[in-house]
Amino acid sequence: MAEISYRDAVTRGIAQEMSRDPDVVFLGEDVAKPGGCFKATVGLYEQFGGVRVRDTPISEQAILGAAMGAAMTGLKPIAEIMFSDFIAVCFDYIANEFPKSRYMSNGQTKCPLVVRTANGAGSRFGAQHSQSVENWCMMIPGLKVVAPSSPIDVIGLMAAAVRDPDPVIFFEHKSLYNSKGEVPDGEIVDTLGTAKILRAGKDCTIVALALMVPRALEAAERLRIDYGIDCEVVDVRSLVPLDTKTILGSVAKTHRLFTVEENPRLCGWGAEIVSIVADEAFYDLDGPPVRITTPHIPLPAADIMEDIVLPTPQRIVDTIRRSLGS
Amino acid sequence: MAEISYRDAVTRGIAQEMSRDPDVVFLGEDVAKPGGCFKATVGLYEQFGGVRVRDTPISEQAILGAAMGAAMTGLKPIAEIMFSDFIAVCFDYIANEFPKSRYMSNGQTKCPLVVRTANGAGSRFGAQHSQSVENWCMMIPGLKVVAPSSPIDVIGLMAAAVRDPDPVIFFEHKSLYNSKGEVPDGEIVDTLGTAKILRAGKDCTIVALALMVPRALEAAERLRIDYGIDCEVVDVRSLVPLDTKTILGSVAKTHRLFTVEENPRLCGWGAEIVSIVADEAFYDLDGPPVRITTPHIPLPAADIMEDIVLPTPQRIVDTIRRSLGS
Amino acid sequence: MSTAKDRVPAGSGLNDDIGEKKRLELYRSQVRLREAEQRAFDLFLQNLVKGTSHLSLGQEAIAAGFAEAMVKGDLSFCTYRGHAHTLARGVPVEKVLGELMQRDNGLMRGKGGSMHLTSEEHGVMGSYAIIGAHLPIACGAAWRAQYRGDKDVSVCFFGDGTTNIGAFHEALNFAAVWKLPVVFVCENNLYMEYTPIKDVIPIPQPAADRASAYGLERILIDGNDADIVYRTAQKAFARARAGEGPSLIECLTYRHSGHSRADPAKYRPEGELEEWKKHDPVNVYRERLKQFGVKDDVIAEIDASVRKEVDDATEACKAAAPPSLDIIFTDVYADGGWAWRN
Amino acid sequence: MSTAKDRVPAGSGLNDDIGEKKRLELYRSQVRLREAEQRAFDLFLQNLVKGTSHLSLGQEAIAAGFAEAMVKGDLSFCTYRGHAHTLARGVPVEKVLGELMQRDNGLMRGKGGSMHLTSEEHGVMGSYAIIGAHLPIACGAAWRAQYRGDKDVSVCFFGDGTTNIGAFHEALNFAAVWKLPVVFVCENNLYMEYTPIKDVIPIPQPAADRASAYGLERILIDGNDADIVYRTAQKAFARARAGEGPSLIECLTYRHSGHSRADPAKYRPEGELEEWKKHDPVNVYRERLKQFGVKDDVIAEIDASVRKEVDDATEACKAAAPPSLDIIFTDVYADGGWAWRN
Ligand SMILES: Cc1ncc(C[n+]2csc(CCOP(=O)(O)OP(=O)(O)O)c2C)c(N)n1
Ligand SMILES: Cc1ncc(C[n+]2csc(CCOP(=O)(O)OP(=O)(O)O)c2C)c(N)n1
Ligand SMILES: [Mg+2]
Ligand SMILES: [Mg+2]
Repeated sequence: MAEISYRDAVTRGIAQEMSRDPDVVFLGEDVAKPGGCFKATVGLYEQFGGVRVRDTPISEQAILGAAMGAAMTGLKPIAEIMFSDFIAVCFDYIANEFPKSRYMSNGQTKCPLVVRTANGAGSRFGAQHSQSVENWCMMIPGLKVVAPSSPIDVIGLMAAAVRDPDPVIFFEHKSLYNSKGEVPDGEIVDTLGTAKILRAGKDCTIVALALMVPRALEAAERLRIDYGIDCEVVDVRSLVPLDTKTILGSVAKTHRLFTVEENPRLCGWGAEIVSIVADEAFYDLDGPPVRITTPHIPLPAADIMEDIVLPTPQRIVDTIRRSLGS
Repeated sequence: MAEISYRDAVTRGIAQEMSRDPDVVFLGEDVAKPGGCFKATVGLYEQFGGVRVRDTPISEQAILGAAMGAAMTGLKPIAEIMFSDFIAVCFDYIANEFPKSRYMSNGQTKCPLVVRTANGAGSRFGAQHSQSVENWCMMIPGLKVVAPSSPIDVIGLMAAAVRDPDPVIFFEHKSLYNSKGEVPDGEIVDTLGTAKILRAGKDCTIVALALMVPRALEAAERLRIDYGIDCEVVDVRSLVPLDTKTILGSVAKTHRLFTVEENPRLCGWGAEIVSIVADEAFYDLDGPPVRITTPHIPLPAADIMEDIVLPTPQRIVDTIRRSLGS
Repeated sequence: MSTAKDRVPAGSGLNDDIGEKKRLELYRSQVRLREAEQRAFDLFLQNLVKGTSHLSLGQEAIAAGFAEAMVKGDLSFCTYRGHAHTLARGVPVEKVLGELMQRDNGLMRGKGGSMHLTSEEHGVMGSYAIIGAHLPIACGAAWRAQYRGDKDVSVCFFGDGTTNIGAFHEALNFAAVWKLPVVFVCENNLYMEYTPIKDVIPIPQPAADRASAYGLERILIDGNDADIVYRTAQKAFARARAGEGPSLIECLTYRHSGHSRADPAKYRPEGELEEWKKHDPVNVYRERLKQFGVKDDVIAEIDASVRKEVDDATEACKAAAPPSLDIIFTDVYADGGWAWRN
Repeated sequence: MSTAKDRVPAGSGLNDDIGEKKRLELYRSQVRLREAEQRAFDLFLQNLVKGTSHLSLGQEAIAAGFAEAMVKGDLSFCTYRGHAHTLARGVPVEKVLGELMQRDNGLMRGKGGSMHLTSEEHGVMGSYAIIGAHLPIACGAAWRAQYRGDKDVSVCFFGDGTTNIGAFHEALNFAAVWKLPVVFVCENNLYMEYTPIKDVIPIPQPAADRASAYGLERILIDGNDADIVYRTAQKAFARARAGEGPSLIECLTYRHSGHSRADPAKYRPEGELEEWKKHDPVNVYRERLKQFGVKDDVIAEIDASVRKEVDDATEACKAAAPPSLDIIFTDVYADGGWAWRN
């Protein structure tokens, strides 16, 4: 058992899988010799050599296309897209190639690859380097989508993603790289499609992801102390497959749902979960299901502005308290 | 007054605006001399000349980037992306450039352009040429998003889009190009952000878009005749701005909501509307709000398969009837 | 107006490096592609081909020449205009026509459609309908070969218009820097959908004139002469297998039909088609065989057996069932299903 | 290891085509960029610059040379490494530092941040942080000029690494075919973020060696000599204004600092920086002035007044208020607001 950072968990997760399986290769911009722009892959080049860990030109379409071709023919590539915003320059692979080739070929082709990318706000990088875009991927049939919130989940879900036979988009949160957590020694392998109840509660369900998880937990703690409201906090972890059982089960118990997401308002994963619950658990609900999101605006750069627009523990507290009428 | 096709309405809408404003220019692949791959722009080249109506290389990023640069500096470009699926190869402009430059520059820059594109299924073109991707745009803050269902709306909303000072993504439905409708003579100008109640009803609200509108109307008629269920049908027309007033007003009256969308299941516009209603009109609802969507799969090519996966009038009828317990 | 003959240096001539056996195969393959594509067109006019279809009529020498130079294990990456390349690797005509006709005997049982022909067992790693997308994918397959020390080559076919999209550039640079065993084949048929390529490039040859930007040799050949294509392919494959990196080959050709479906191709200047038909690859090759002394009845036998193959395939497809609906929800994910939730 | 001096033909020499007035402006501009960027770095170390920042230390001759050749109405399109180009068009230092320090006096009042400097009134049409995106956008602005008969030129700056992304290729082809009045300026500082450009291209010069792929002249210049830059810019602008189309200019240079923020740039071989510092554009130009007989006190006066400008700007920024929060929800749409619903 050791306390390690979310950043180091990324390295360890990749190293665990590269050690295990010689078919795992890793490519991206400045990922090899330089160890990545977030220093999340330092040492992999030294450990696994330049044939398995490769720096590329600034050619995101080539990166994802190459990963796909390698995956189709037997390798298990991990490709880095430096910032998740850059998915926009190679979106054809995400939207039209990875997720459709197996289906279109009636099951002939495979695409076992992982795209890992730094997602989310908090670094004051402005509107083109701070977005939360996991919904860009969730909306595409044929992909799997993961976004861990803790070091142990990073390792376990990375292992699950690499071993998964389908294309997985793996969102790391920039503002979590420095966060720490206890991690057991030895191999860690988790399961895609499983949410975690991080805190049991009876008054309402808060569903959160990535950076919003610690904020939801903090809000839950304050709601308990200040208002005696007992929240259940669910870390979704995996948007596709989606663990609707855990979410619906929680709502069946608490009768109220709040989603906390960093996506801008429209068509985020919060909308999907609210819609599922509103449809399938309508009669469980004692009041409106409420989304807490970043407003539907591009992200401002300045710290004091960025801090306000993301859902904060305070905003979560206020929204839930008001909605529960306490 | 004359009956014209949806296809001809596109031509007429563009021609109306090009006649009015010399700053309106039009570019795209095979749009000028050949008149477009769907023949929706036949005659514009002859009428307005090769300086205003231009064929481009197969370079979607150049097309949208050029449209943006021209828009920023005074023109009002209309750019065609031949199939909406190809938005994936130029998504950076849709997601990161058009919608963010005004905000990032604190209001200095403008981006008054229209991207028109052929959206949707029904042509047996398979998974990469049949998608409904209006949610790819709705989810991006800073865009406006329109999808007309009738010839008159095509003209009026095209005019509104061209005159609008913001970037508008204009989704034409491939399977509606041959459909016809009455259109008055003279200039037609509509308003973005307005839904239309196409059929008044008291038992439930059906919200639909584009090709799903005629299907919703047909279902409503069958529900009336066969089951005595009186549906109100709302054509959203504009996803951003979204006419939530009309939708919420309708639900306040009927107490039940059904959305009918061609998007694959996850994170479609249906989820957004259901979430808004579930949150803001929860106590108006007498039962679960239900989404009727294409299942979350890539689209199959064969006609009999494609016909099944899109929401059909029959599926709409069955879903509503079952949900209303008739 | 000039055909390939005028625009590239000659280079076929009489030379028996290829040998009669291979020559007969090259001929049979071209006739097979010609007949199958012509049949696809006829079936389209009879409303038996649904959706769209993009024929390679007139471009058969390229598909045949490359496929004949490929060995088992080599991989083809095609576009929506991929029937010919798929057939040339040995996929049965019935499988291809079945897919076009959306029958249960189709290559992908109707799920993919004419633009996405795929047959892994024949090395056809897919047909891609978004312009340019498959060039980087072919790089990836070649990267795997390089990584594993496999000796196969990835061959990626695309059109003149494709040279202007970003993915082309990224793939060429990537392949050149990593020295990947991939061969990029530009079939310059002078047109994109309906717009002439010369209207949208600032150089005469869309691919060949860009090879130097990637440190590659300029290769421009007569794509209507299967011998030239075959020899060029062999050279490029040898280079790739030797670890010397990619090649970019521009083949001049012309499509006899419209871009897709029933496009009447009115945008072509009068006489252009006729001029090119004088340099029809099937005719060129039939004459070549004769020059080499192949007897008329040998040729006639090939023509007849191919015709029979296509006829039989057509009948089989007409008799085939429509695709079974239970495959709509299969193979979205590797577990065989489509569940995005538990 | 070689600097620009060794790698491109000489071409400055003593020649008074530029004239003393312009030369003093070129010098002042370079000193101003140097001082402002150095100050930005100091403020970053003091934790007064938030977020990220990408400096042009060592690359000043390019920004100064192009900006001095531009006239009012000409448009600049920059990258995240855009401070220098923004300042060179005349934007006050206070506005730029204010944005970096996220103050209310910043160019975009903190909404954009250091990577998105924009000042339409100075012709700075934005700084773009997605590699390659602004090349097509610059084409569009040039298209407007062509369409309207306006005589302005769009100038688009980007780095060596940017030549490998798809948008580069699409923009170059598009501009060449449409003969647009746009000038593409590649600042080859030998590195992308941390990876040397030579590791990811198969040719020596990332931009110059690709010009022919777009039918353009090969232009490779010493980007650390403002006179050469200025002359090259003038030629390209004249060509653009005459309707003769785009140019692609590769300027060899070197960044003295790391890629961004506090990057120590350990990936550079020992001695490389020192070698390039011998060819520091500011020093080169100071020597040039002296060769032309400019007196030391004139130079000292320029240095001092620039220093004062930067000092004053720094103080003004330190004293400035943080951005007011009421602009968070303004200017998403042209109506000034952000309403996506009624
Ligand atoms: C990204 C993208 N843009 C546009 C299209 C539409 N499209 C299909 S085929 C085609 C022309 C392609 O021309 P070329 O590369 O010369 O190939 P050819 O059809 O002549 O074989 C176009 C524009 C597409 N499929 N994908
Ligand atoms: C599409 C995209 N990919 C990657 C990045 C990350 N990135 C920012 S700067 C940079 C290096 C750019 O190198 P170059 O073009 O040489 O410009 P320089 O920074 O040297 O001025 C990279 C990879 C990005 N911003 N956008
Ligand atoms: Mg072509
Ligand atoms: Mg650089």
